[in-house]
Amino acid sequence: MLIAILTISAMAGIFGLILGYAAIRFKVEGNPIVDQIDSLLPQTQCGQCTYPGCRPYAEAIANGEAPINQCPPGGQSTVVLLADLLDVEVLELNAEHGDHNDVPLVAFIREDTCIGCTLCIQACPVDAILGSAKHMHTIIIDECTGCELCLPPCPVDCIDLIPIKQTIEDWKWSLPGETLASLESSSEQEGAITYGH
Amino acid sequence: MNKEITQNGLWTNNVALVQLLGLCPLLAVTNNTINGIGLGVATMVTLILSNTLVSLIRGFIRSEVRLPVFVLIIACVVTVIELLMKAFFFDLFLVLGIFIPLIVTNCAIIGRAEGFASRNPVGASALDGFMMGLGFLGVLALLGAMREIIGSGTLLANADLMFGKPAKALTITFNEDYSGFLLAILPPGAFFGLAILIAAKNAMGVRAKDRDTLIDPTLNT
Amino acid sequence: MNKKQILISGVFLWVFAVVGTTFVAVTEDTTRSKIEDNERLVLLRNLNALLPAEQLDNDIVNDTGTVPASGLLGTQDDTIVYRARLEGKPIAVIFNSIAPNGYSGKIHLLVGVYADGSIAGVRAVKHSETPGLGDAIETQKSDWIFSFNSRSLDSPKPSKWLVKKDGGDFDQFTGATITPRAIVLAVKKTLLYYQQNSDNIFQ
Amino acid sequence: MDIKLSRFNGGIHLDDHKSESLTRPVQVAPLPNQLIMPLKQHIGESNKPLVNVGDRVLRGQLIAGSSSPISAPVHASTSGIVRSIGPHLVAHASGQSADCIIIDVDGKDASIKVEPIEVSQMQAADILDHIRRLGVVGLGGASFPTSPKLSRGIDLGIHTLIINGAECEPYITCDDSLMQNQAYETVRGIGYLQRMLTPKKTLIGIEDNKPKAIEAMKLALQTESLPNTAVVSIPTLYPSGGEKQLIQILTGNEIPTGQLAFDIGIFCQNVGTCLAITQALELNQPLMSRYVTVSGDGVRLPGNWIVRLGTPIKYLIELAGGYVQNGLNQPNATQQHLVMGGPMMGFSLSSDNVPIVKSSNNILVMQQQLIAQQPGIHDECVRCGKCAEVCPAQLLPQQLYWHSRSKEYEKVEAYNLFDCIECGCCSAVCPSQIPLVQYYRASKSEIRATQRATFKSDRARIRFEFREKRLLLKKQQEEQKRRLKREALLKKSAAKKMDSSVADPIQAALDRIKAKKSEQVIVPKNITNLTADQQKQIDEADARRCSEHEQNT
Amino acid sequence: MTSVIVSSPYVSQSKSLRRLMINVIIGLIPGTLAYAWFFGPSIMINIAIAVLFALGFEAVILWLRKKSIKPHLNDYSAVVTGWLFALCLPSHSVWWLIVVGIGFAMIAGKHLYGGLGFNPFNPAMVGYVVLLISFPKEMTSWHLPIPMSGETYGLVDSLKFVLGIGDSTWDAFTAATPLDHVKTALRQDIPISEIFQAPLFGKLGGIGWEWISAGWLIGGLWLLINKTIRWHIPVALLGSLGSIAWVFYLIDAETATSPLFHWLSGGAMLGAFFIATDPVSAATTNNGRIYYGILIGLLVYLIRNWGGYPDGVAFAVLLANMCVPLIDYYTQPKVYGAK
Repeated sequence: MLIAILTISAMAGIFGLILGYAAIRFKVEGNPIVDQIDSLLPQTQCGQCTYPGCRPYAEAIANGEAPINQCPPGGQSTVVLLADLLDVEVLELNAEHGDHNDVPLVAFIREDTCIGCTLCIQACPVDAILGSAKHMHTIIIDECTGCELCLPPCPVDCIDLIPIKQTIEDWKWSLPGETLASLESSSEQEGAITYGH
Repeated sequence: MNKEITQNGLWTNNVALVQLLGLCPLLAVTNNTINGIGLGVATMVTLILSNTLVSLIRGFIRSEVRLPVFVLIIACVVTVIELLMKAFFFDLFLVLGIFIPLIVTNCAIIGRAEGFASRNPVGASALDGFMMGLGFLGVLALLGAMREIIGSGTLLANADLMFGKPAKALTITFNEDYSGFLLAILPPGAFFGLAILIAAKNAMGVRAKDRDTLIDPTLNT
Repeated sequence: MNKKQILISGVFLWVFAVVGTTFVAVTEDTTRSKIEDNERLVLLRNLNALLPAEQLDNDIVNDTGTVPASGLLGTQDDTIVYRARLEGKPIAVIFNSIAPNGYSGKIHLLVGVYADGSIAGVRAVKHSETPGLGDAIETQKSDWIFSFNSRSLDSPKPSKWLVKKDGGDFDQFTGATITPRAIVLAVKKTLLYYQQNSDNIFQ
Repeated sequence: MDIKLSRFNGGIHLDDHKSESLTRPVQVAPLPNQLIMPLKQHIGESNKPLVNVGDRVLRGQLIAGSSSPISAPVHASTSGIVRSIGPHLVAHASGQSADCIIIDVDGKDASIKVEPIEVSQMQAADILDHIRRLGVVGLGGASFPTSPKLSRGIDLGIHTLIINGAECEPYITCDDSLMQNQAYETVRGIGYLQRMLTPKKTLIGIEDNKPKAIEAMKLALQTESLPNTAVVSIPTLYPSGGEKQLIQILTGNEIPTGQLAFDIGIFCQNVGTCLAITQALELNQPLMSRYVTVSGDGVRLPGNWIVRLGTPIKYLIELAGGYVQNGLNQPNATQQHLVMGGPMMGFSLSSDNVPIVKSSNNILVMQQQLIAQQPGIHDECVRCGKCAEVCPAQLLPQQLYWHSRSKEYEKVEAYNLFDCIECGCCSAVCPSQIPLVQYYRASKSEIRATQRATFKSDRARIRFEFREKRLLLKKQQEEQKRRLKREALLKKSAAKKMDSSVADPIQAALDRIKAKKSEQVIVPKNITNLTADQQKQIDEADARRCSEHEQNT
Repeated sequence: MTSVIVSSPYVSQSKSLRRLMINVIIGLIPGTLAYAWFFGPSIMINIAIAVLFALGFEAVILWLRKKSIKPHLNDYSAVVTGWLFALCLPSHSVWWLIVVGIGFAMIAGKHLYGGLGFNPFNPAMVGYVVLLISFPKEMTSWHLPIPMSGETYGLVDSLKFVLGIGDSTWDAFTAATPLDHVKTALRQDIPISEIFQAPLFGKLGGIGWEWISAGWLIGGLWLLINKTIRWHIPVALLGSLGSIAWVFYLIDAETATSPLFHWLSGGAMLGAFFIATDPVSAATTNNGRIYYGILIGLLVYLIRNWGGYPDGVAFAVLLANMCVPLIDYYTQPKVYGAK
């Protein structure tokens, strides 16, 4: 009995020392998970998650400070991907932070209303607005993420969010059986023939 | 808090049906009800004791030796239970055999120690251990009953092993001529049975959710 | 600083180990005799199934002898036999014998033989025969194993110690001949062994 | 020349339905009342309209173009008035619109003044430029601009020139009739290609179900006496007309994944393109018309027409006798199914109010019930593997389908989805009638969309991070400036204290005024400084955008 | 307006799934007739019950799964499953045995995985193995072939027997299958030459069994000719089973049976042409099919000789089914243009 106690406790002591050493020696610095989370976020930098940008939100998720369902631009699919990555339960998108738009949007400045105040330029997180004081501003459509951050500062309310025009080039085939509302109604065209179901 | 712990252990986060932990003994011993109850009780006692002890030392535990200490506690508890069982329920021990020592490696126990007891007060931890154990016990007993009824047409056979001679009367035989459905008693039956239980639980979950949304369409969590 | 940290970890774990092990050791110590009693009781129960307690008056569990390995008992190791006596006189002996050629490997048997060479009883204690077929050798599953009771090498004749299918006296059960065949053979061999060694066994 | 033919994997034998449209001789389609000219009829950069609404345009006049090297301009194919410029339905699988120039035809068919050119005097570079300006693109279906393709071929060096006259799809006979009708011009076009590419040998691959075309081409070849050139009759097996498959049949070579034919010294061109080259170089005539087959059991008089680009399909079908009016059950034309291209690789049209473009080889009019595949009404895949047996790309269509339908795009790519040529063999043999190709097309466009989205989000991230850095830097600089100023002030006040006893008080007063003045200069910074900052900011943005733009192009 | 966009191709050259299934059923006829000839008409009753309940279970589950019932019943896959399943059972099986087995086959083997096309295991084999494990006694009670017993139940008596309402003179007719007999005898160290003296054996395999196997072979060849199945799996399966049997036969003809015996006994032929070739659960690449067939052949030999059951086709097929994703993954053909 004494022998049993002595052996076990001696082993425990030794392993304790090894663990104590290992804990100091092999301490992991940094957090690569943040990068992985960040890469799943849509990078709209919209701040709807209440964090200033996507990366801060990624850090917050990694630290367990924020739930994964606060990113409306990413939508439910991003929540699923995050849940997958972090191996946590899939949550439903938190509606408090906004709704997900299926159609990608870009900002559009109504030219006749813009007074050239530059306030939207300061608000844009990705430098997608061009212009100078007292001159009309314009959006660089290719760079705009549709984050809506330029809407509130505009004093004359001249910015709209409009859906990106779908072109033939970025038209997508649908899976068999899925129906898509085509943007142009073909039946309106003269001489159209109908087919399909 | 207490209600939540109870609900978690028995249903929402059930060890066997949701966390899918401790499947090895679960699948192996549940070929009749009494075996299931026996192992379930042993696991439950272990869970309560280990959760309590872990919770007691949670204040001054060092993180690097945290897991070895938990394992040590669990191993000691299990060994003591095994010894006690050998001393007082020897016949049942003969049936449950190696699965009693195997409780040490039941992930559910270390999982609760790490996930709950190490960051909650003693009372809550003990309750969590009890409820988690009860949930596990419930599944074991249910699965054991299912397999016993289908496999050999009886219920609570060998009850005397656990409750002593008079308990023999507890055994219910449904059909004397039942030739038995071996698959249910053999290991594959355990998988089928567990799968059916999990499916049933999920189906009930889905249905409950549907009902919630029916009652209150604005409730969208 | 670092060294102190490491030392604390070691000591911490050590303390727990000491406390835990002591706890286990104490329990072990207090339950030891009770467990031994239990084990003895179970063995006695098994033996009594073959030899009713009223037929003997010795401590059969401890009145054991070791017999050397023999092909007749189906093993390559020495085995233990339990001896039953009444008022000092040898009554019966119980062999641990093995039927090596069961359908799914070895079948471990307890074979009780009265001093006169007739069988007191046979039990299969460990086997892995097909459930539903070969496992009819268990007493819970069928009465087949009782058909050996009070048989001896005279009844039937050694040439009839076969299953009916092979022209012998013993039933096989539906769908399986290999298992009963193996057991019949093993019991016969055990009887042969007893016949040859009956003098030494009670020494 | 002795040619050993190889065989490509898989392929299927189809009822070729070629005779229907070959019963009548090729006709030149009369001018329609209106032309619909899509601005973009090629693969590459978009064109911009070069005419305005109300302008009168002449046949051969350039009406849309782009400065990008990978582009092909569009020319008016007859004379008339530009009625409008804007979205109009075009022949595209999506059934969507694209920008078109719509011309009211005046019927005079007046041409621009055509300068005669002397092709024998031209350098290769001049020829390339000429072909480019005249809008020649590959007429086999892909519409890749011919000039950049040729130029790349010349740079890489070509040993084998392959002329594709296989025309393996059922119903289509436009290349067949082109070869029968204008074999000499076509062969001369091959001669111009040879002159530029200097291949060691030239093989004209034609499926053996077109004996007349083979004969005509052989005769023309003899007359024109091109060196090391042979017409090769290849066995009829769909899809032998696929570029990769034809190369494999004629040379035994496979084009390695991720490479193009000219990477292994082979240059492939459609017979129609050869004709277009001849017309461009000998007549100085831009690509304005092409051979088009109208066929199928839904049209009364199937046949081949030489059609001006921009002609609406509706008009062409009228030329072909109109839709078959099919008994009481189908009293009107709306029951017909229109397909642009062949039945294997074409796409359905939602309307017949779309124009013929450079890539339009065939208009297939089929009765509804002929279409085997209706969406959603198909059985489950039983993994019989018949699709894998016929796949010319040696893919595993059943696995691609499995992962496509569960939207596992990484797996789909791992099973080489992008090697699929969408030939349709797998769908055609599937016992469960699964529209496999549509699954692949959907997966491909989904993956491409994801790539675009990833590209965009990466750019957004970079821009955001750059901005953050810039703002931080600016803040630091301002702080620095403030600190320096504070220090300077402190120093000055200290110095003042020290100097006050010694220094000239007048000078001190002047200094004070000066300091005040300089402070005053700083005071109105609320507006002016901001503007300057803003200006700087904009300059920076401009610079960055310029550099990025350069990188991208 | 929403319009559904239909992708090319717009022509089809395919045989329908239903046609393929009908081909399989036609292929099963010669062997089934031989079976009925040697073991009595009872097998027809078994097949009828199995097919009927297969369709019934299929319809009920489709209904529960809210799927269209008619088109799925019309593809005849359930008929094939039921038929194959019935052929695996002892010829005079009690009705409830068939129902339990086919129920497992359709529910657990097929629809729990998502129905036709999604089942990783051959449903008929799942049903058969469940019975084999659960009811060893019933599943090893084979009847003597008619040439040996000289008599059998007629159709009506068979029906009574199957329904469990007739007199059950069960044991009088039952016997071990040749494979079982060989295995048992070999355990007793009886040499092969002596074993084959038993009345159970014909010229090449067991009496009757050799002809039934020939029937499967004929049906299988027919399937090969009309391209319902490809050659890879049957050839690889029979080849590997034959080769390994041949090696052991060469080593010692007194302890190992000939390749011919292995081919013509038990389920080898049926398995090679009808069961292992079930496209849903088999490997799908050509090379993969060869490995898959070889694997089954080897497993059959292993189980027949050293396993706990006399025949191993069902287990071998299920085990190989499990390896299919792996096999398919590692036997992808070289894609056009791959270096």
